[in-house]
Formats: sequence, structure tokens, C-alpha cells
Amino acid sequence: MRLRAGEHSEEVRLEKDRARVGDHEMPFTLEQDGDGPAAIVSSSGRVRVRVRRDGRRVTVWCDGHVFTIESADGAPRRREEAAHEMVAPMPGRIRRVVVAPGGTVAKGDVVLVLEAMKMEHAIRAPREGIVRLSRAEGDLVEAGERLADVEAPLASPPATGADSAT
Amino acid sequence: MRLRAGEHSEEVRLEKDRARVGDHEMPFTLEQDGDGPAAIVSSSGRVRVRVRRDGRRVTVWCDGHVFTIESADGAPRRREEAAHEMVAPMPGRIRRVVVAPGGTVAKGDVVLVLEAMKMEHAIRAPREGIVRLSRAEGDLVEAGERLADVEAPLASPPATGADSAT
Amino acid sequence: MKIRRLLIANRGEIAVRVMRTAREMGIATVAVFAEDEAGARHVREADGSVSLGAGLPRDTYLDVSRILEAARASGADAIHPGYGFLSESPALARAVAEAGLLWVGPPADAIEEMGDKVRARRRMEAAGVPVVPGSAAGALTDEELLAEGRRIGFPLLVKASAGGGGKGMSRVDRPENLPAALAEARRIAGAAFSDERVYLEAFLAHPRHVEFQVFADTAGNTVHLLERECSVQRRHQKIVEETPSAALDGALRARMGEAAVAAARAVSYVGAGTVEFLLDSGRFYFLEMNTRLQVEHAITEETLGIDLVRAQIEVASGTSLPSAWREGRISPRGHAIELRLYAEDPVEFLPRAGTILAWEEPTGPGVRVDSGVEKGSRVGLDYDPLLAKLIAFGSDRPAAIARAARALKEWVVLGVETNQPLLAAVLASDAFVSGRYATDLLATMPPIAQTPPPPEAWIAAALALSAPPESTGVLAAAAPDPWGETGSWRPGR
Amino acid sequence: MKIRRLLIANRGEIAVRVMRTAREMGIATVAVFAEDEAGARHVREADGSVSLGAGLPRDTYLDVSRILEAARASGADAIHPGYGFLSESPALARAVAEAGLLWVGPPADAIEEMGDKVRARRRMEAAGVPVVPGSAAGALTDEELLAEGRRIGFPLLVKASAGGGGKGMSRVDRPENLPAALAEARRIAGAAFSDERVYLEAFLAHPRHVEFQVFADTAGNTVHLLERECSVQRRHQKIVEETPSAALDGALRARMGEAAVAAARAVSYVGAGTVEFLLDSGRFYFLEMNTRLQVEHAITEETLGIDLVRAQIEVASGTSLPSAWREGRISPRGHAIELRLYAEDPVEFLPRAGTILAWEEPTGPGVRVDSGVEKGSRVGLDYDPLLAKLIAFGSDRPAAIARAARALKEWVVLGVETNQPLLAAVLASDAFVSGRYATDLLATMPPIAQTPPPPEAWIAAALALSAPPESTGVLAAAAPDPWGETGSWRPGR
Repeated sequence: MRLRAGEHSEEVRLEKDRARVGDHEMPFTLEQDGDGPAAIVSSSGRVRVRVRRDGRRVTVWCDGHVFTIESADGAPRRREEAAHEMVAPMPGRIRRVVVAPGGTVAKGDVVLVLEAMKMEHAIRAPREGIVRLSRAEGDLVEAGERLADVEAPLASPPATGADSAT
Repeated sequence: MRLRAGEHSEEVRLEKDRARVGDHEMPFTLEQDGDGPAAIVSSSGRVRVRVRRDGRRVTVWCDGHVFTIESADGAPRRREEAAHEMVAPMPGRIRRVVVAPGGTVAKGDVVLVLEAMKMEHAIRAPREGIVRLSRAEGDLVEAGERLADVEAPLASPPATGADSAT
Repeated sequence: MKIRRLLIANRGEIAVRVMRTAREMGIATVAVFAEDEAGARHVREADGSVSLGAGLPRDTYLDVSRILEAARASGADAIHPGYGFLSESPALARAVAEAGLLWVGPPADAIEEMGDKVRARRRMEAAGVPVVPGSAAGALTDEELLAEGRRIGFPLLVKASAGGGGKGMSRVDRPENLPAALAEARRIAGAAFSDERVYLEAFLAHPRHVEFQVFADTAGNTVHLLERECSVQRRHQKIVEETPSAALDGALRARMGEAAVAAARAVSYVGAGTVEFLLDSGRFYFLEMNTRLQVEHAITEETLGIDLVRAQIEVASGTSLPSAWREGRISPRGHAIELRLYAEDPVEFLPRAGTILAWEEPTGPGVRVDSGVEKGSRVGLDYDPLLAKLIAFGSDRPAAIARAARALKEWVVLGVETNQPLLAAVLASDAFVSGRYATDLLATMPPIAQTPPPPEAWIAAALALSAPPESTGVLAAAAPDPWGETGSWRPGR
Repeated sequence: MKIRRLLIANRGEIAVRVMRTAREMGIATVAVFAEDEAGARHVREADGSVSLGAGLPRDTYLDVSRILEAARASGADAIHPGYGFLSESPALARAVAEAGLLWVGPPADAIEEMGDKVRARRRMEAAGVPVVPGSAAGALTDEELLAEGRRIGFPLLVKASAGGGGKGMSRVDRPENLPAALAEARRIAGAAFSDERVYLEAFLAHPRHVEFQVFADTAGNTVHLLERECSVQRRHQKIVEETPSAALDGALRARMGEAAVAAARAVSYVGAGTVEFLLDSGRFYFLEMNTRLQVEHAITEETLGIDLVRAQIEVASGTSLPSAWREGRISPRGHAIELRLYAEDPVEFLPRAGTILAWEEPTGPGVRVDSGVEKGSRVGLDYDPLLAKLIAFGSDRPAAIARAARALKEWVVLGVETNQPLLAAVLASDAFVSGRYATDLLATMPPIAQTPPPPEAWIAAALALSAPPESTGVLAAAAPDPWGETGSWRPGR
């Protein structure tokens, strides 16, 4: 299977007691405990691992380092951030909405302010247009969540599927 | 339900947010975590608990104490130790069988020696008769397991159901 | 007065840590919690707990009247404030005394004196404690401060009078930038402390941040319990502390310790406190006094073999300081290092939220973990991102560093990103290993490398993605859900 | 010589503990295991492991040639024997040296000298170390020993010359019982040590068992690192140890320490060792010397702030003892207590087997757990029933006791019965709290009460029995099966 970890990517094939990682053939044994895989033992030694899976993505703790690895086989690609969208760069709370819904903005205008801990982060308009908010002041949002779009002025119809504030 | 812990026994009834333990009515809230019940909180305070179940028996860790509690409702009673049986008083390994299978013993004769750690424990005949072994030298046995019986000489037929040594 | 039931007006690791000592002293413990933390570890470790209601911290852990209500409701006879939240609130200290309860902290007046940074500077100067050259207390307007700035020299720092933790602080390199910096600092200070006053301080190029633990009792005994080196900081927040400091020799240590005691005496201090100094080119300057237990108090406990929380509770109960302390018979030994594990990314320090899916603390000789979370804990964004502290003790500094690195590497945390890679990089850095570093250590370190996964990580991932989802040991309820579906398990697509 | 790869010829908590220090010293670790322990914790914590094959301990952990094979196979350049097993085997010590590997232990000759209890007594007498009055070395026949017995006086003890750990030891109250006791002791000694020789010792009525940690390097430096009080014993096996001992004052401590150093010097000792004394009415007698790391070494580490395993490895590598030790600048501080958690019932001390279903170690300030098991570990009957050790440190003895009691109460163990109730009873007993106790402490304690379950336990049980079985968090594979069916889950009947 094809796996991806950020910019790194590998073809990994599992066979009985051996794995092929890229061009590298690697016999291994797996140690498990009540919490799942506990170690991978190969000729290069014993490496402790812990894995948690969420759908087609896993986080792997491996001897003190943590990696997020996902399946890249025919995966629905993460929604690309469209040029007209504003997404949350990190989890946080929407502290202030600066532009009135339906208001017009220039490229680079601050649309809303996201607070994570005690820091405030300005979310700016990616282009000129009319703001449609997907979330409201006070909302908690996850990283990558769509916060608002900017529609081209006078051109496209109102975005469908944008939730009203919840 | 009727519960038993060694010589202690209680009638326990669970209702929504309250329990009746014997004559004692007790409102409580349950705290849980990924490992099951974590605490029982009542007017007398918060008591940490951990529970593991095995069939109709549970072991309960409760603020530093451990209790084994089993359901006493129509439970198949533990097999009573018959007067002609020898059972293991604790888990261990059969170190020596002193009497030849089919050999004759007097009451109180040592039939076999059970070793648990470095201690040896003599298992003696409960009455006069002919020894039928259920287990063999070197076997690992659990507490309460039948090790051998002594048949009355010349009287009863050979015991049925006694496993041959495994 | 013997305390029977102690309410801990805090959360997270410090609440858990205070409860442990209280339990050892035969004192019942009461936790308080905001509704979103009803199942949190500090609640589960207490003998009893009281809800502070729902809402943001200002309506829960920061609400003086709710804390007092909780104390009344639970029958507590004393309150320990921990650190942060209301620990440096003279209002709570007064209200507790007025309610006839014991306050496990310094007198409200001492908190107040030290809480106003400008007043504290003046006090310290009067007490003969050196302070960083700065603006006169009366200087408030732009014009007055500009004149003072030219006298002190640029670069300099603008600071909030009521501040702490670096909030509202900024560096100004040229006189012409001062007015804008003053305006910004006033805005932030006003919002954070309801007090817009700011002042100026000389900027030290490569200062070390070295603090002294002080302790005083109601009988007038005031002592210091040696120093903690706190120069490893990110954005003015400490992440690694150690004791002893490699920057002090016996003579300097004695002079700084005397200054720390003089600072505490100047405000008639009682209880545990910390006097922070900047140290630059062998000269030291009073920075501020933290009138509470410090996050990093544990390294002092490890090298001195003492329990500072126990001493706090005893002093609050009217007991004198231990005679060994009063007579200077403390016996520092070995070396201790604290690593703060934060739920934040190790590069930009952005806080991270999530649910702890795996949590296996390192253990063994010389390793102590003070932790506020456990497997299944929900980490939100409304609270400080400190998850736990690792304290490593060794008979000397290299042994302590090796132990800290070993333990850090064994610490399994999944579900929330942490600054573990940053902490590992600090321990491995030449500057830290040499002991010669200042508050700019992190700035001088190469960026944290994003290492590619080793073969074992790829294999483990492939195994997990090949297996049916239930077999990975994740609790359905605990799984985060980045794909937008709701919580429960589903087969891999 | 710098060690690169260390094989630990042991299992359980001591193997894990040695590995931790090795890892901190940058030394790779190799575990060995009998096949039934392939997934054991000590194997999982090592960098690599080698199977010793299947079978009883004598064919695995006690097989000198297999240990050496494992070292060769794994490329180890040094062997640490831990305690028990082959740690006091001169044969292994010699074989390791002959194979060109480093032995992290004393010279084979020293092990041999101290291993023969009669020879050791003679050596000690010659070195001016007081010994318990006993039979002459030449006395071997019943007649000779009976004459010696009359000289020493009854009651007296019969002991195996090659023995240790109380094996083959018995008390004889009258001359007429001596022949039978000698026969029994010879039989046991012959079976256990392949050496039937026995000797007699005066019986002390209420002795305390106090031992001194000694350490020596190859340069001829020999020091002691103070005492451990080990009088809390069940059937001659220690279960609670503490340091310092309440029975010693400064003068007695100095005299006993000197005697311990003299004992070590008499056999040209190198490395870590322990000299055990009996102490009765202010007089002390050499009992035996354990030529290895002691189970209870950790309490010395806590009060002295040192790492004895690191010192062992350094001495084995040819380094001298730390200068502080050589110059007598050790700095004992506070009080440390060790509790040994055994898989055994707390009344009859019968060993218990099973699978650890829940295992949550206590943590926090001053609490150290050295553990050989974890959740899911299988506890069998073929090995020592020691599961883990809890080491509690406090600034004084009452604080250490309170901390030990707090931590013991927090320790969650399910699946295997342990001596937890006995340990709790010891900590709470008047005799232990007073510090005035001897080796008969357990005999003088009231029997452990079988407390009835509190309401919360009944409720928790009822909840678990009402729920579908999967919800109790038990792993199907880990569940013991007292009802005779095979392993997997089934609904409640």
C-alpha cells in the first residue's frame, strides 16, 4: 500500500514476517500487547511503537517520535483549500468577526480573529469579494475547518453548502 | 441480585442513580473511564474502584483493597470437595508422585508432593484405599483442581470421569 | 490550626500534586472544576469535588465568589490556590481570610506589593536589591517615558506595570518606535490587567533567568532554598529548568540568596515565593517576585529532598519553618532538570487540542512525572497547555541530562501533538549540554528537523491500516474525527 | 574498557532497572528469556533479546553455558547478573572472564569465599569482625556438633554451610532434637546446594537485621554507603526495608560501617556488595555477605542521591570510585522505605499465579516504583513472586511512612493476589511506626483482618455483573478461567 507522512511517501508491502518499505526488504517480528502493536524487531534491533488509528489515518509513536501517516491509495484527497476559502490554521475559538456577513472586503482585509490560548491570529481575505461566514463568533473550530469564503463580487451565485453559524 | 464475597453476602439492587445494599439505601454516581468503572461517588465521598469480570465472578479493587465477589443467584455451587478426593490447596507443580497409580494407601499417607515456589507441600490420603491419579508428575495445577481420589478397597467401582494424566 | 479539609482552587498537574501531599498529611481534598472538566484527572484524584458551573475560565476557576461558595459547600477549612488562576489575587486572599478560612499562600498585602511591578521595583531599590535600570515610577506620559528612554539607552523593553509572564512586553530598538510600542503595550495591558500603565527597562543582551526559592513563616523567619536556572524559554515562557545553575559560583549564589531574602522581607512575606533575577555578565537584577508556588518547584524538592507543598501547609497552619532551614542546614545534592510537556506544536508553539489516546509515563530511578492528564483526557484550548512535567534527578548534571533524555524518549503520548521534539532537541543541543546558555538559547538552536518516519513506523502504520479498526485499541468515544463524520467506529475506506 | 553492549542475565524488575541505567549511559541492552517469558516486560524494554530455550529455571536463567552462548550470539561485551539466579555463581564469573567479557560483579574468588558460610565466618573472625558464636569449622558429625551445641547453648540455629536466604535453617530448642534437625538440614542443603555440610549458631532472641552497603574498586578503595534496616521479614524473607535504621546511633553506625569495610577488604572485594549483621542488645554480629546488588539497593540510592548500578558498571569498566565516596563525603538525607509487592496471599504467603488484568502504579513526588510486570503480564510459579518494589522517600521517617502508605493505597493490581494488605498492616502497626521492632515483627502483629467489602465494592460488582461482559475492559485473552472452560468471552450465566 502507498502511505504518506507529510511530504514523505513510501510504498509498503507486508508479507508474512517481512515487509518491503520502498526498495528495502526487511524481515521483522511484531510484538503486541493489550494495547496493540508494541514493538517491531528486525536485524537493526527492537523499536518500540504505539499506534492509534482513525479511519485511514494513523498516528505512530516510534521510540520517542510521533508520525502521522495516512493511506494514499485512492484516498479522497484532503479538500484543497480553494482560493476563495478561509480555513482555520489551528484549532481555536473565533474571538471576533470583523466583517459583517455579506460585507465586502479587499484582498488582505482581516475577516475574523481566531484565538488559540492567549494569542490572537488574524484571518485575512484571500481575494476581493463578498464574505460568507461558515462559523460564528465564539465558535470552537478545528484546524483545517472552513471559516468563511469570499465570493467574487457580482459573479458567482451564493455558495451552497456553507453552514450557517451553529 | 445476591452477591457473595467469601463468608460475606449481600443483596444488592441497582436502580437509576441509586443502589440498595442490604438494608442500606444509597444514592450514588458512577465515574467511568476507558477501563470501565473508575469511582463511586456518594454522600460518604468518592471511592476509587476498578473491576475485572470473569463470567459470574468479579474482582474489585476498591481504594487499596481487593475483593472477589460472585453472583450467588442460582449459581452452580463450587464443587464440594468429596471425602475421597485430594485437591490442590494452591496453584503449583506436582513435584513427586509418591504412591504408584493403583497403589494402596492408609489414611494420612503422603500421595504426592506439590511444589509452589521453593516450598513443598505434602498431599495426604483422606482415607484408606486405592489411589487413582488425575494428574501426573510435572503437571502444573490450579488451586482447587482435583489431583487424585482414593477408592474404598474392594468396594466401589473405579471412579468415572477421572482424567488420565495429561 | 490543623487543616482538615483543603480545597484546591486549581486544575491539572498542580491540583493533583497538591492533593498528594495533603493526603499524606491526613488532610481530605476537595477539587473544583468547570463543567467541561467534570471527569478530569484532578477531579478523579480528589476525595470530593464541587462544580464551578459552565463557562470560560473567568466564570469558573477565576471567579472568587464561586471558589468561596465551593469551599463553603464542601466544608473546606483551607484553600490552596496552586499557581496561575487566582494564586496571585489579593482579592481571593482577603476573601478567604474574611470567610474565616486558612489561605495557603502569602498575605494579600505582599501579593499586592509585588503585583504592581513599578511599586515592587521601588521597594526593592529601597531594600538595597539591585534592579534593572528603568524609568522613574512617576513617568507615565509618552513624553516622560521618551525622556526616560533616552536616559536608559536603546534597545530597551516596554513592560506592563501590572503584568507578568511577558504579557504586554516588547523590545524597542529606536526612540522613534517608542510611541507606537507604548500604545500597543497599553492596549494589551488594559485588556489583560485592567491597568494601562507601562514602564521601561534596560534591555540586557544575553541575560540568564535565575530565580531563588524563598520561604518565610509567621514568626518572622525568612530563608532561601537556593536557585533554579530558567533560561530555556520560548516566547518568555519557561520550558526547561534546572538546579543548580551552572552560572553561579558560591560567592554569587550567596549574594543573590541574600538579595532574595531581603526582597521577601521587604514585603513581610509569608509562605513560599520565588524571587526572579536577570543575570548578565556576572551582575544580577531583580526582575519580579512570584508570590506563589512555582511550576518548577519540583526540581528544588528533588535536590534538597524536601516537600514544598507540605511546608506551605505547615506554615499556613502556624508552624515555624523547619529548624534545619532556619539554621541554614539545607543539603543540596546532585542535579535536577524539569521538562515541561506542552500540548503545542514544537516549532510555532501553537496550542493543540484533542483527546489523549495513549499516555504511558516514563518511570524508574530518578524519574518523577507530575501529570494532570491520563489516557482519555480531553485537552481543550481554554486552559494552559501544560500537560505534565518530567523531573529527572542525577548525581551530577550529565547523569541528569542522560536520564531526562532517556525518560523523555520513553514517554508515549498519542492523540495530541506535544513539544516533545523541542524538549529532546534542547537536551541534545551543544549550548544546553555545555551549560553556557542564556534566554536566547532557543533562538540560537537550529530549527527542529522534521525527520522522515523510520521503516518501523511505516510498518506499524501499514499493520494498523491493514487490520480491522477495532484492533488498534482506540476507544470509539475518544477518537477525534477529522473527516467530519460523527464519533463511532467504521471500517477503513 | 568502555562497555558497548550489556547482557542482563536476569528477568523481572531488576533486569528492567539495570537496563534503564545502561540506556542512560549509552550502552545497548540485551535481555535473555526463557521461552515462557518471551513477551515479558524485561524483554520488551531491552534493545535486543536472546532466548534461553524452554524449561525450568535450571535449564534457562541458571544455565551458565546458555548465558554465555547468548552473550556471544548477541555480541554483548559485558554481563550484569542482577540478584538471585547466577549472581553469586563463581562458575559464571570465571566463565565470563575466560570468554574475554566484562563481569559486572565481584571477583569469582570473593564470591566463593563468602559463599561458603563456614569459611566466611572464619575469615571474618580473623579480620576482627564479630560473628555470632557458633560451631567450630571442623565440627561435622552429629557427635561433634552436639558437643559444640552444648558449648554454645540452646536454643540455637542449624544452618547450611553453602546456604543463604534461610534455606535449610531451623531452630533447635533442646539437645535431644538436634540429631533430627541435623538430618533434615543436611537433606535440604544437599538438594539445594549439592553440599550437605551444616553448622550451628547461637540463637538471638530479638535480633534486628541491619546491613551495610559496601563498594570497592580495582584500585583498592573500599567504602561503605551506610545501612539498611531489614528486620521486617516473613519466613526469613525481607518484605519492608528502610534507611536509616532507628536502631543505630552515630557511634554504632561508625563501628558497624568499619566492620563492613573490613569484611569486604578481607576477601579483596570489588564492586557492590552487602554485609549483613544481626544486632541484638547493642551488639552486632556478622551474618553473611551478599556478593551482588541487593533487592533493596534502591533505598540507599534515594537517601544518598546516587545510582548504584551506574557505579557497578563504572567500576567494572575500570573507573575508580567517585572521589566523594573515597573521601567519605556522602550526604545521607531524609528517609526511604521499600515495600516489596509479592504475588502471594498475605496470610500464609503462598505464591499466587495469574495474569495481571489491571496494573496502575502509584506516582508523584518521592514515589519510585521498580517494576517487572505490566498489564497483561503472566505471573507463573516458576520464578520469584516479587512483582515490583515501591520506594517512598520523605524528608523524615513519618513523612516517608505516610507517603508509602498513600502510594500503596493508590496501587491498582487485579488478576493476581498480592501481599498488599500485609504491607499496609506493617506500615500501620504500632511497632513499625515506633521504629522499635525486630525480626519477629510479623509474628507479633495481629492477623490480617479479612475486611468485608464496603458498599462501593458491592455496587461496583453489581454494575459489572449487570453489564454485558465486553464492557468491563478485560482482554479476552488475558482472562483467567477458574470455571474450566477455555479462554474467550461468554455472557454471564
